Amino acid sequence: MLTEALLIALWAGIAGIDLFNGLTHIHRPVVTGLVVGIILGDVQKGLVTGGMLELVWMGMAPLAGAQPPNVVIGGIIGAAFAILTNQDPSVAVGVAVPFAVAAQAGITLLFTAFSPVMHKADEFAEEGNLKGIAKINYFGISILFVSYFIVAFLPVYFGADAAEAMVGMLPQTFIDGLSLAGGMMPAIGFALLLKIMLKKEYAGFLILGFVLVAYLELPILAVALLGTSIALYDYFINKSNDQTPPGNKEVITDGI
Amino acid sequence: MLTEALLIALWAGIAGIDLFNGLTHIHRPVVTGLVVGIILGDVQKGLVTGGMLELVWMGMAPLAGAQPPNVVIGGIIGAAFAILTNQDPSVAVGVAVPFAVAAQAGITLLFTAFSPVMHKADEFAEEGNLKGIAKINYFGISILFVSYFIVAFLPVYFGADAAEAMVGMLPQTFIDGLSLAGGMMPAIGFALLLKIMLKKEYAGFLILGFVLVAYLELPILAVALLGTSIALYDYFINKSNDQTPPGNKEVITDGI
Amino acid sequence: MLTEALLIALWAGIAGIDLFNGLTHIHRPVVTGLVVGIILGDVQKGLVTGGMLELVWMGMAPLAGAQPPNVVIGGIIGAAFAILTNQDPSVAVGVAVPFAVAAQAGITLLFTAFSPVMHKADEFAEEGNLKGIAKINYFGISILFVSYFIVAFLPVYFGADAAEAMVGMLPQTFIDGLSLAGGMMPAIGFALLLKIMLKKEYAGFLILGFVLVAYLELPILAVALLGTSIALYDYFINKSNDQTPPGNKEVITDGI
Amino acid sequence: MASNNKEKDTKYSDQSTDVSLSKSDLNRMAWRSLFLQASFNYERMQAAGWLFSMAPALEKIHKKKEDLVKSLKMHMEFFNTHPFLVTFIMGIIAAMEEKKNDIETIRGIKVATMGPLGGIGDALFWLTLLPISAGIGASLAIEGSIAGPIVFLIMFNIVHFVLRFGLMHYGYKTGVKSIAKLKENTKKVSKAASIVGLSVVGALIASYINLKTTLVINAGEASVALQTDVLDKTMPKMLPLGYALLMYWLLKKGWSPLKLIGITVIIGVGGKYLGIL
Amino acid sequence: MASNNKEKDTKYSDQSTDVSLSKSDLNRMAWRSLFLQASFNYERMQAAGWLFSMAPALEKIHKKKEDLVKSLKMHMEFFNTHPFLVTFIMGIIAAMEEKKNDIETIRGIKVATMGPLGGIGDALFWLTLLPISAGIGASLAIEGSIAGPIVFLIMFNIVHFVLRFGLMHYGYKTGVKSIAKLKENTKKVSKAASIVGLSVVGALIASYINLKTTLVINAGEASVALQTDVLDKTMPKMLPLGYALLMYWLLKKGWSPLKLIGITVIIGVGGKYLGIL
Amino acid sequence: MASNNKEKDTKYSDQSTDVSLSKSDLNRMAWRSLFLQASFNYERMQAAGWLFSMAPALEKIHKKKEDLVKSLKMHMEFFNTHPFLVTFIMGIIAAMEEKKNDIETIRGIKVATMGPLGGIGDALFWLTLLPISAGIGASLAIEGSIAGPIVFLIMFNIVHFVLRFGLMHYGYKTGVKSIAKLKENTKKVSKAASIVGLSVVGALIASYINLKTTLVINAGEASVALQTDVLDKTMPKMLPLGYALLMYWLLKKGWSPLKLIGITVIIGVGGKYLGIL
Ligand SMILES: OC[C@H]1O[C@H](O)[C@@H](O)[C@@H](O)[C@@H]1O
Ligand SMILES: OC[C@H]1O[C@H](O)[C@@H](O)[C@@H](O)[C@@H]1O
Ligand SMILES: OC[C@H]1O[C@H](O)[C@@H](O)[C@@H](O)[C@@H]1O
Repeated sequence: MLTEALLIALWAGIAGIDLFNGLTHIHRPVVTGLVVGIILGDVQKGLVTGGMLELVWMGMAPLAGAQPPNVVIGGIIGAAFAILTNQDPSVAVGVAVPFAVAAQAGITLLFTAFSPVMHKADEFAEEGNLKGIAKINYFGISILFVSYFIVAFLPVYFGADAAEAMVGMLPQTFIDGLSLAGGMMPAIGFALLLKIMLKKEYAGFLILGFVLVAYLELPILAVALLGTSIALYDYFINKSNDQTPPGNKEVITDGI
Repeated sequence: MLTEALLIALWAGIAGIDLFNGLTHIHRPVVTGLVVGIILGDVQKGLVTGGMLELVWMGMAPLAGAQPPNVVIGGIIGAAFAILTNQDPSVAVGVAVPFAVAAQAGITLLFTAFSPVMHKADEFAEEGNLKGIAKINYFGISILFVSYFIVAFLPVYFGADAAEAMVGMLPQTFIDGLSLAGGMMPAIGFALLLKIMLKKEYAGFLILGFVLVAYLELPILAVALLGTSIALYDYFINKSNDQTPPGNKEVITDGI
Repeated sequence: MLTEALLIALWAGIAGIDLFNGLTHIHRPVVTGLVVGIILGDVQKGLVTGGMLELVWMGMAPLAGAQPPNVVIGGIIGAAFAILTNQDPSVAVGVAVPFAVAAQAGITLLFTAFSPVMHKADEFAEEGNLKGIAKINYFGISILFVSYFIVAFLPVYFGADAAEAMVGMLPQTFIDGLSLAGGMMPAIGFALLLKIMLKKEYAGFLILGFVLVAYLELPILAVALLGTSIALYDYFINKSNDQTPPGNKEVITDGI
Repeated sequence: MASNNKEKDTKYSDQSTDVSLSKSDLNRMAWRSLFLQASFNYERMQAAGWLFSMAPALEKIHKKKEDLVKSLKMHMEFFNTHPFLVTFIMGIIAAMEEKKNDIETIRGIKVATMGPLGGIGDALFWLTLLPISAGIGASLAIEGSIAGPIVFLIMFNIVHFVLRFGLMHYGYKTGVKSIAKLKENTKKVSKAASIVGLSVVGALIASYINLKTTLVINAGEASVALQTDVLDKTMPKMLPLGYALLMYWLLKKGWSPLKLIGITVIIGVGGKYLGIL
Repeated sequence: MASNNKEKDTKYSDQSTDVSLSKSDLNRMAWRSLFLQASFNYERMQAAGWLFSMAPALEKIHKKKEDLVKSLKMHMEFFNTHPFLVTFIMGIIAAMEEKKNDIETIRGIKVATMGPLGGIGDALFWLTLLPISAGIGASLAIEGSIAGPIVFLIMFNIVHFVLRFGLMHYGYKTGVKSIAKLKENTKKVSKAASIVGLSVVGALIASYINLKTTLVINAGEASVALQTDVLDKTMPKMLPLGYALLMYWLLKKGWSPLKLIGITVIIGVGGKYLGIL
Repeated sequence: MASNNKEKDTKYSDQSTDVSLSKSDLNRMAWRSLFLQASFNYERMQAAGWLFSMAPALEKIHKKKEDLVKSLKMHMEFFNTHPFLVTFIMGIIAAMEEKKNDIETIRGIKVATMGPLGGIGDALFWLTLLPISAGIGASLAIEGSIAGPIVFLIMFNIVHFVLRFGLMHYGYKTGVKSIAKLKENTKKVSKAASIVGLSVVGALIASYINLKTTLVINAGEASVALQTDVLDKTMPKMLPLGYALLMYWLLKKGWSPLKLIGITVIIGVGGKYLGIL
């Protein structure tokens, strides 16, 4: 069992990287089913279970950092469980989902934990050290690999029941809270952007964009189009004005 | 009965003032029920009826001068009737509502009748006479008191049946018409504002605000936010321009 | 039968003109029913059938060149068929509609075929030849007359069955395709307008109008109001600026 | 020249800014604000009550009679907002008066803030605080407990009075802090205030004038409801806009607001009798 | 220099404004407006009929051949509005021609008004007046009464002709009154007209071009409808916009409108056969 | 003076534009873009991966260390877009760097494009391409055919890689073509970019921050849900806006992003435990 568990964990590591990098989508259940089937020696069952898990995850999309139940762990545990316990593929889904949810919470923690590393990246930038930046990215990938490796290894090696008991120890509210925090996180990124970009002169446009989405539920693209239409107006129509006395321009930049 | 009727009328006068002034909300049925109960000697019944009438009126909000059935008269007549005729509190509601609707129509008339007094207020303003302004407000409150006093006194003293007959003489269409007129009245206030504020230069923004609400059903706050965003643009970004030749500014004010 | 068929065809020609010109609405089924009834000697039946066909066509409106099943041909064939075959008026509808749909496809072809004539009109304009322009319009009307004349004559003279067989030869997909092309045609007109009006300076407003309708589904009137509000802002508020140094104006027109 | 006259009209002649309102001045104003709607009416709504509440400040600030009169006249103009949040506006406006801002700017800020605060206040108090506190009170009362009305009054009024007084002071501080800057640039600020103010008036017209026609034309099988089939499809709220513009036009032609109020009553009642409104 | 040439192009060389259109001129134009759609076609829609209706005015106003030609060319450009309300635009434009406004300004006003009046007219006449009058007529006719068609025609045409003639005169008067001012400031007015005009064109593109794909990709259990699942979620009306811009680009590349019409027919019929449109 | 310093900060000191990126440079960047999310985190999202992908270009373009550092610092700022379409932005930005555009302008374009491309990409790939190809693959796999995963991977990745590489070259070409013009007029362009950029940030705040309160106040018979009954009626998305502004304010007060991330985790978990979020 150790060999199989190690092979499956290896695949989980690779697939876990592919979920965020490469994105060749070898990480999808439909592929993972085949791979796990080969490893565990039941290609047919692997294919069928992978196909069914694929349908379950279809449409759970990773939009703007929001995380659906982890598709990599879900696919791997589901397929492995179906083959090892010789259960009906549809039962596999029930086992796969709690692991996938827990893994998703883990990813939130990972994305949180990786934030401090950015300050190292800032230092490298300050030094013009591009190698350093590269290393940070390689490091990120290694972390991803190791995390997925471990998370996939344990339940396969120790059996789903034992693993499930472990997962069960994490309170659901805690997991939900992490996922909620994940949904709030983009606020920090936007605040960083604002710190750089926001000047009194342009604050009106921040309001504009907000109102258009909050009240009128426009998609971002429509807001960008409207912003462009104002920018064009400002660029071309007010053109003559700003070109006049060069002294005045300073006033704009110095701002009030 | 006279004493009780007078006491209840007194309370109605006070509560009637509180409905528009003070707004401590002693005028709500849940309080009125207790007070009427004390006056008529059945605190329990008063409390229960008041509580039930409170639930009936909950959510009928006085927004922008629009008048729901009058909560003061409704609460008082309802509670008094329940105790005096020893009826089930839920029956009290049926009696209270027609009086409350009629009282609401009366309020519309009162708000109409009080408009001419504003011209006296203009005169006081012209003279810098702040005492005069104060007197007008005290006068307004007195009128409120007297009106509520009478409207509450009659049905309690003469009995609900007799009073209802009187109310019944007012045609429903007339009452509805008054309430409809009440809904149209804000037009006059807005027209007065426009007379002062509207200049050709800004007419576009009047249109803007109208279109945003009429077609897109935005709340006022959203319109104010969008207006602010335009004002900020205008203030900061067009800034340099308007500061240039002082001669030009006159053009703006003299306007075409 | 020839006389009757000719008279009916004559009426169809007149009504066909009225559908687009004059618009006195003598072309509606309620009038056509009477006329066909007189021609075929059964005024009662004509009136009743016309009335019923009127109700069928009510609400199929000719908006922006989009064509509902042709009301002229529908009304005439329906009324004539009801009287000639002595069928119940409601059966007439079933016969009338396929002819009306085919006629509508024919109208799309006619509007397509008439486009080249506009280049003759351009030549006349270039020569200042207003008589020429008039002739083109008379020619257009004649074409309308002749087309309707023929399309109405055939089924009445040869009988609905024979005519229907002819119509049946046109594949439905082809007719649908023509109607679809009709819906796309306004793009060409708008492109011609853009060729004349679009300058980089104003492209933002094209985007604005598009976004307001595409995403917010505003009616054209609301867009025009918003456009007006911007134009007023631009006209009055930016006024002083553009009046300043005359040299700058050239910059605007020469554009980037 | 017209513009010069106008400029004079909108500026206080005494531009000294040495008066400062004290805490107790602000508290007096907050108490008086309880009477905001004492003389509520359809022509000016809360104007006279607003002026009554502002009186302590205005009296102290404008020592020249001429300026006081200018100020009183402006504050007697149409005003309407939420009766609790009003003190926030009062605080700001008091600070602006103190700093002798241009009258047009003051009016602009009044109009620009009254609409949104009205809407917010209605949501917060009439639709939130009231149902919550009255709900608790009523459920106790229905069980016959005298705690019902008492709990209700305490809950409601703690929020009420903390806000009423707190916002007065907060508004004044905000005003003092941000008004000094505004004054430097009077023209531009009053332009900005006009932009927001008139947008808000346009929005108020579409939000708060209730006028719909119930006219339905029945024609044989067809029936056309003027409001839903025609107006709502081309220009919803056309009647409120039309009526506001009619009032505006009549005002400009010299009709008195009183006459307009009378006409409105007649139209309302008449329209109901004719069944078209 | 380019700008100078352009300026010449858009200005009438004879700037005299002594011609005044008489009532009977306007009436002749109103009669002719009955032929607005005589030569309706997909390239210019009502342009030739519009020019035919304007002819009496243009002939009288432009005595210089050069100016007449300039004017006729502009009036042969794409035009489409409601066939009843059109006379209002005619009146205004006639007044503008009379006052020798800049050609660009005239075009801007034409485009800015034709869209909204089209929409309003469709709502008022096709969706209101017609169902009402025809409803009454039909209900009488169904009972066998000859009054049906007669009542219908009288009702409908009283409104029709009163508006058609009335709006012509009203539009002209409005034009004369408000146009004198506009002319002083040609550049600014034509800029304003362009702003409204192009906003309206953008709106027309999204409103009046009907193009949707019916393409549905079925993939095992999944099925993705291109229009509703993708386009409508990112950019509704993307196909109409794309098609209009394609036509614009081809026009600029020198393709003739005729060719574009032919292509449109082919795409429409082809798309139906392939089942993708 | 402040403005002079600032100007220096946002301009590259070496303004030479003689470097041109080769096809193979662009291809290297496209390969590297596969690692866009290698160090994904909540503080900067894809920033470090973005910088890693841009490195070949930046290294070649900025020969002065001082300029390279300026550039790297800017490219380490917050960034997030769709991981396939990102190469289009990369191409454009590479061209802008090559032409030594102002840093503020480059940032403006980055921010203005990342939001819309994020939304479009999510719709095209996660909601369209993936379900189609995976749907086909899954239906084959369920029948036990090994063709399932193979067909899926081929279908998906042909589109994926053609776009990833194609858009890199297309973006670069577009950038080179249209950037020369932009540079002449730096101030105006960076103003235009700020307008679009900040509108997009406002939109992102309302779109992508998920924060709702589940607080429901039950008061006897009445029950008020804070989110749906109050916030959604006055200002939907008020919590996301408030939270973003709070973060902004704390950043300005000198708090580190890390601290903010920690606080966010605490609020999220705490809010869940208290049942108010
Ligand atoms: O929404 C844009 C983008 O945001 C994040 O980077 C991830 O969630 C991606 O999957 C997504 O495409
Ligand atoms: O809408 C603002 C305000 O308008 C009027 O003054 C009254 O109806 C108040 O109850 C309301 O709060
Ligand atoms: O929509 C405006 C107008 O467009 C075309 O000219 C025809 O369809 C008319 O019936 C319609 O009124």
